Amino acid sequence: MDKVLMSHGGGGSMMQSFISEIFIEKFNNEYLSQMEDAALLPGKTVFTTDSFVVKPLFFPGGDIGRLSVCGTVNDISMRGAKPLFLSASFIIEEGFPVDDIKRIVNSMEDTANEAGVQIVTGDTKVVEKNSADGIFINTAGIGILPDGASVSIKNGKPGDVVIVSGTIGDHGMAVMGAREGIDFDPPLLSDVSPLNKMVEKLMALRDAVKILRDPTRGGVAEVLYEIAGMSNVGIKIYEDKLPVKENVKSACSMLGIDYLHLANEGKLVCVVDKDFAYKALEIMKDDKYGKDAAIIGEIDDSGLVTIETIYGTNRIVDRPIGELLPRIC
Amino acid sequence: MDKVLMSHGGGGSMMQSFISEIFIEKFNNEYLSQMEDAALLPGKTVFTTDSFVVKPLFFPGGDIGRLSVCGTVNDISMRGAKPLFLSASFIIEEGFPVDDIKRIVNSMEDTANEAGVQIVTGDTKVVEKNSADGIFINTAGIGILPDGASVSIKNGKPGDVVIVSGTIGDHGMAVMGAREGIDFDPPLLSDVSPLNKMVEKLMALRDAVKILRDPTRGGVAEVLYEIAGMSNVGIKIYEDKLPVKENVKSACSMLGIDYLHLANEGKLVCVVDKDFAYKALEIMKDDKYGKDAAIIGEIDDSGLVTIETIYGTNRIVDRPIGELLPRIC
Amino acid sequence: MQDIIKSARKLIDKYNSGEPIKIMEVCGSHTMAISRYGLRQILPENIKLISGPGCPVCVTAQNEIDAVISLAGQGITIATFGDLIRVPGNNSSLQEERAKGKDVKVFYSPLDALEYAEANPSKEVVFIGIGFETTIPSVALTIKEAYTKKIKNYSVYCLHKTMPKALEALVINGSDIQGFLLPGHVSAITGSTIYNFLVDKYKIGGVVSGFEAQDILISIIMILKNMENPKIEIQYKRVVREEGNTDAKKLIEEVFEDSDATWRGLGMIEGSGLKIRDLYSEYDAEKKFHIQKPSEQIEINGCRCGDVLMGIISPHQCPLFGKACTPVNPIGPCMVSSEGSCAAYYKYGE
Amino acid sequence: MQDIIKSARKLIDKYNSGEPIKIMEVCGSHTMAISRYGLRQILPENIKLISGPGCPVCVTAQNEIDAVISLAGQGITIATFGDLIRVPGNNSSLQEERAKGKDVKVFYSPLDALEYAEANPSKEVVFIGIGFETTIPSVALTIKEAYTKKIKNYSVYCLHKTMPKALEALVINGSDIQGFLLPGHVSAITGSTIYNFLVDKYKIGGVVSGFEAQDILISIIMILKNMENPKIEIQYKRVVREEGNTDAKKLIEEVFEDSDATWRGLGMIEGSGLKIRDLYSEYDAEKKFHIQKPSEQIEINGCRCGDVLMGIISPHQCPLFGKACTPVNPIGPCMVSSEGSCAAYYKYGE
Amino acid sequence: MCIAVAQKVVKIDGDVAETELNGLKRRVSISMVPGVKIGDYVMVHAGVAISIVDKETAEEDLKLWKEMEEALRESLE
Amino acid sequence: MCIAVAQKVVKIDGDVAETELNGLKRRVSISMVPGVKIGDYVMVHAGVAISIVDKETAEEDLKLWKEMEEALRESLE
Ligand code: SF4
Ligand code: SF4
Ligand SMILES: [Mg+2]
Ligand SMILES: [Mg+2]
Ligand SMILES: [Mg+2]
Ligand SMILES: [Mg+2]
Ligand SMILES: [Mg+2]
Ligand SMILES: [Mg+2]
Ligand SMILES: [Mg+2]
Ligand SMILES: [Mg+2]
Ligand SMILES: [Mg+2]
Ligand SMILES: [Mg+2]
Repeated sequence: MDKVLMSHGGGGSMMQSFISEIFIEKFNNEYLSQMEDAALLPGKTVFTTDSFVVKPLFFPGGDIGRLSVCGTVNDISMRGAKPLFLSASFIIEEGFPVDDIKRIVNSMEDTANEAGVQIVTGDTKVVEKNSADGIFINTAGIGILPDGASVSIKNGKPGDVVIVSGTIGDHGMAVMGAREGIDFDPPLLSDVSPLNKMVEKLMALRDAVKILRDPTRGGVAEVLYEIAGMSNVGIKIYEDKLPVKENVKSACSMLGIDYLHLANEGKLVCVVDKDFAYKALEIMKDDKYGKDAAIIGEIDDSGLVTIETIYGTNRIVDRPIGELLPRIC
Repeated sequence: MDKVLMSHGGGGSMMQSFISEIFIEKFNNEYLSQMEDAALLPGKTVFTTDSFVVKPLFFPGGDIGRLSVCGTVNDISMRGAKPLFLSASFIIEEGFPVDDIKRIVNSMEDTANEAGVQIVTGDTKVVEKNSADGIFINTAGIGILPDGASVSIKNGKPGDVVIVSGTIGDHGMAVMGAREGIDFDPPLLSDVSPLNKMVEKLMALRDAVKILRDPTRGGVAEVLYEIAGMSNVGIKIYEDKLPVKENVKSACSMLGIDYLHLANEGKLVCVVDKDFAYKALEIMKDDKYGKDAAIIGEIDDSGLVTIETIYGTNRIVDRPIGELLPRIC
Repeated sequence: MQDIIKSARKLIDKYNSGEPIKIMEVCGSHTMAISRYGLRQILPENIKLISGPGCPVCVTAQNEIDAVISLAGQGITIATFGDLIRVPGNNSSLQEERAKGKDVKVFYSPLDALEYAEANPSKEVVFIGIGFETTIPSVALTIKEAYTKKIKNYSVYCLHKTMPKALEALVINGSDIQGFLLPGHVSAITGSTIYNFLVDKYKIGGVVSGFEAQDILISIIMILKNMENPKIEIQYKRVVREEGNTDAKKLIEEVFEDSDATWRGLGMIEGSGLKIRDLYSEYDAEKKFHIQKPSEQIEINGCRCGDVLMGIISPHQCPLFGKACTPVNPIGPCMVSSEGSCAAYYKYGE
Repeated sequence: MQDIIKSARKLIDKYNSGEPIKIMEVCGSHTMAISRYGLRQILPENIKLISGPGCPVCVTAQNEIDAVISLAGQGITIATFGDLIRVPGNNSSLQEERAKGKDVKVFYSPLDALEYAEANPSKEVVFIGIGFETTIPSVALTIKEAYTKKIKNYSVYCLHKTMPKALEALVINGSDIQGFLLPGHVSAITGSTIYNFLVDKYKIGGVVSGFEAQDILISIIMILKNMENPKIEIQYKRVVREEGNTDAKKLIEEVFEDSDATWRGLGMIEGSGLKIRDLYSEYDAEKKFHIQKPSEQIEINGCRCGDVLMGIISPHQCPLFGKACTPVNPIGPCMVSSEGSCAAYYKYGE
Repeated sequence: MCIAVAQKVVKIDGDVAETELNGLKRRVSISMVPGVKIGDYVMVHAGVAISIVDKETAEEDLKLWKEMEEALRESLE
Repeated sequence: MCIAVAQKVVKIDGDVAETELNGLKRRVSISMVPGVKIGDYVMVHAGVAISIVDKETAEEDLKLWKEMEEALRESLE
């Protein structure tokens, strides 16, 4: 591999090894090798970054502005921390409509207000026509870890319960649908939402909340693999317990795509101590963005990520490799 | 203006008003409206971000990797703060050579080591061929303000002394030279360097160090205008005191460019209490990156940014507008 | 849901002779479904499901893949189903060509590719026609439409293959299959009578099956029931008629004619492929761009896709399976395509 | 450094009659230099330096700018000096066209533009030829080279203007200039004898000056010295010969012939422009692309560039100066070009 | 091979139909299923309807599956 | 108008010269200054040498400026 492929950014196993080999090994430090959504620094400060390159920029249910705020708010939240401050850095293609920037900035501000965070520092670059695709946004974020919190991808133990906070694949399919010209009626909306309020409530359960992860690129499947790998456990989930919208399911069968591979931008996967599973579920269901939360499985010691099908059979969950493409066979 | 122009990102007055109108007004909060290189947050935390889109990626004296670390290290330093942790987020064009990424990452790590900071969190996106220009890097950074520091662009008072930490325009001309196919022999090298160690020593002077600013896009001229504007003062500089390399001067006359408009990536402009001016100068000159430091002028109450020419006449300093272009007339 | 499975198992047990029985699922989507639903777990030990040559990506010969890749190097826009993107040629793949800046575009439907060509008259668009009878009519449709609308910058590189002759080659080549799970969507076009030769000449029966777990299990039961007295039956009656889709068949007949084709694993099989008729020759990319297949090579060194496709070995038996060859670094197409047998076995842990 | 200035002032005082004296610096680079060096501060009150029509961007008529902009809309690659990029046409500018996706490329030398055309044979490259005699030979060179090398995708939109006739028009139109600071680099090509008519017909002297502060001050002293007895002299002897650069003049003569030209402010002046000779007509973008100048409009409403260029008003006297019209939002080209008088006065606070 | 999904025809416009399933809408070529009517289900492959789903058989299939389930449940009681 | 800067010719290769000033190197067309020699200074505009700088006159200019400075200094003493 001498050239970067789309698959290296697709959120699957190719991306994981690319990142490990190229970045983690070289930058090699105790914080980065946490392999978490956000780094936990001295003084309980939590720090994360993400660049947003979504296409189209305006998609059903959201836009790159809302996405760029939620992405970072959520990555901080996935450490159990409370996000406080965001940076915003724009790379804009020459000729990009100023009105679109205003719409995006409005959306960022609205979302930041909703999440209760502030955008406190920024940067703007303009690149030549055809040197970027409209606009790219980077946000970085700072948050603070509450007392008693101990959330880490390495915390999973056999017996722990796996919960997902709502329907799977809405964002990924909304965006792919927009790109492939698929109409949904009623429209299928991206779930893009800030999850920090939900997490704040969850953190009342303190260290019973063991792992939080937002299943963005690579979807729920990739998150499960990362948990199994980093916690050195297995995971078993149940097909009939997975909350998935019927239209997302239909679109997936049409395009030959596994909904467990679809990105989510307003969902989290949570691993909790089994004694607190129903309490956690209740907290999620009480939240605006957690109505469809469901217990989907449990940690085991198999070392594998398996699914019990609706037929009662068991199989391995397919791990995403790279780029999601519509298929005909 | 309904479309974004190159000039909106050129670091001059068009960019300033673009940023104020589009971003600052909308996000409107006490931190962002500080209009500093970095935001000062509660708990003496300092936070900043920058995206790097330099072309060519590898230029005489540096590369986008070193630049991306220095840019953020320096922005934090320009608050008088000590940079500690950086994020790194990559937007990579499909097909980009993996070896080039490795070179860039090596350079980032070397520079981070030199500056004594750690890259603790990251992100990687791959975009389709022709949707980006090779690679874009965002870094955000966190630092901590030392006790007694009180550095702000609003601090300038008539009588204060203006110092620049070395020769002006090296980075801008090294990059432009590479783009326009101008050879320098010996090569003209970008000055791209981390200035945090120099600033750390300067901060021994505590609040005698009033303003620090790195003259990147828009050059020294733009920084002087920003200081004059934000501190509500005037500035007078002296042409014969400006440290500028002869080859940079020659290249500027050839291309019809004002060296005060050229970007620097390893220089700072410092405003100090006049009683500490020589002490500050001495500290800078003792530093590896400050050998050519020079007092270039002083704050006055004219409200103007003026220069006394080598002929003893006075004129206004030309404020950069936007894109720097070679001219023939 | 689980009840019907148990009930199916009861019926299977009822008709199970206990003798070792090999049933081949011809169709890649069946391979996928069987793995995804974990249906092998339900079957008694003596009944083995063998994967057949029904993954269109997998059976495409290596020299054809290389020809597609070299076409991408000629300033032509390659329009393709997503399935082909990662398939390794000898030195490259379409995804690597795209990364080098070659124009490779993924379409869900050949109709979209034609539309794209129409909207971009300055580009020369070649659609890579892979697939069996299910896909062939939709490609035929684009050729007819391009002809009618006089669209000059669209053509098809026809790598299509057809099912009956391949099945016959398989049987002749001495596979010991005792029953076929016949492809549902191919048969929606072809109808089921094309399989009659299996019974008439070779005394092997088969059932045209749907793709739900129930469909497949019932089809297996039907095969077992008729083991003594082999027949061609349709389980997937809601979609497949005995006579197939006569309109679609007419369309295929109009645009294409039979030709020989080389299958990965099975080699050259007379009359098992299609070529574009002379009337439409300006839409035949092979003629338009004088495509020479780069070599006679059919397989990549070490890869045993061919044997897998013929049901001679199961994916596990390939020495590279799961070691040098994984979905991330596939060596053969059977590991790339989602419905390739090796991929299905690897992904779903079978 | 400052000593030489004081010494120059002493000499100026020595030759200063005390009467009001108007000296026009014809050349934009002189305007720039005078502002950058703050030389007006050195002159006694009665001596006024007036800026003339020597900024090539500024004198380009509005309809020519619009023609360039509309050319950008036709899929043509516009190759231009950086100077033109921000000049406002009636509705757009090259920088805005570029933002819309039009192909506008900045070159430091016309030779680079020709090289670009040669390297990109699929693009149609039009170089926008602006400038006076200094620039004209370098553009002529590209046309000859394109001709020799048979480069077919390069042409020049010739908006070049020449100096002598414009100066004469200025004098005829009743400006009260008493001496000219004559352009140094134009004269390096043309030589100084072309200015003799100023003395012979109009009794106005002039000095061909260099661009250092010293050059300009000494040139002013020379003008003052000869006020009674006007002459054409060369101060910038190290670069300018009386006969100019005969090779360059020959080249210009070979590629171009005289034509009428419309100057912003000065209007149509017979014989003050150039057109490409018939031998090279395939390199004449005006013919190649049938460029129609969109209108007869010479100036933008409200902008008084014309009067500024003729020395009738100083930039301050334009009601828009510094208010509606600034370098960030320029209304006329005199505010865009770095050496436009309005820009020089604004930037350097004069 | 050959992923195909059932979709309900909700609008017909010449050779193109609008289909719907679970709120999923598509424009689909129906030139290969000329007899199709609004309300019919069609199997769609790569943007082309390749077969009209026979409603009665489909219901029979469902019934058969149901029966099998019930048979099992009874046998277990 | 017409920015031009002096450059020293360090290499000649047909119609193209390499010039140098303060370490700044350029490739410049010399087809308009046919008599140019290595070591000459040329005025360069837009990549083309338009004139050979006359060394003697240049030195005279410098001398004149020097003299003016000195004259002033003396007159002030
Ligand atoms: S496992 Fe890989 S190498 Fe082996 S047959 Fe399958 S595709 Fe070929
Ligand atoms: S100030 Fe502006 S509007 Fe007035 S003459 Fe100058 S360029 Fe024209
Ligand atoms: Mg995350
Ligand atoms: Mg992140
Ligand atoms: Mg994230
Ligand atoms: Mg910045
Ligand atoms: Mg674009
Ligand atoms: Mg800064
Ligand atoms: Mg910054
Ligand atoms: Mg910065
Ligand atoms: Mg990320
Ligand atoms: Mg590119």
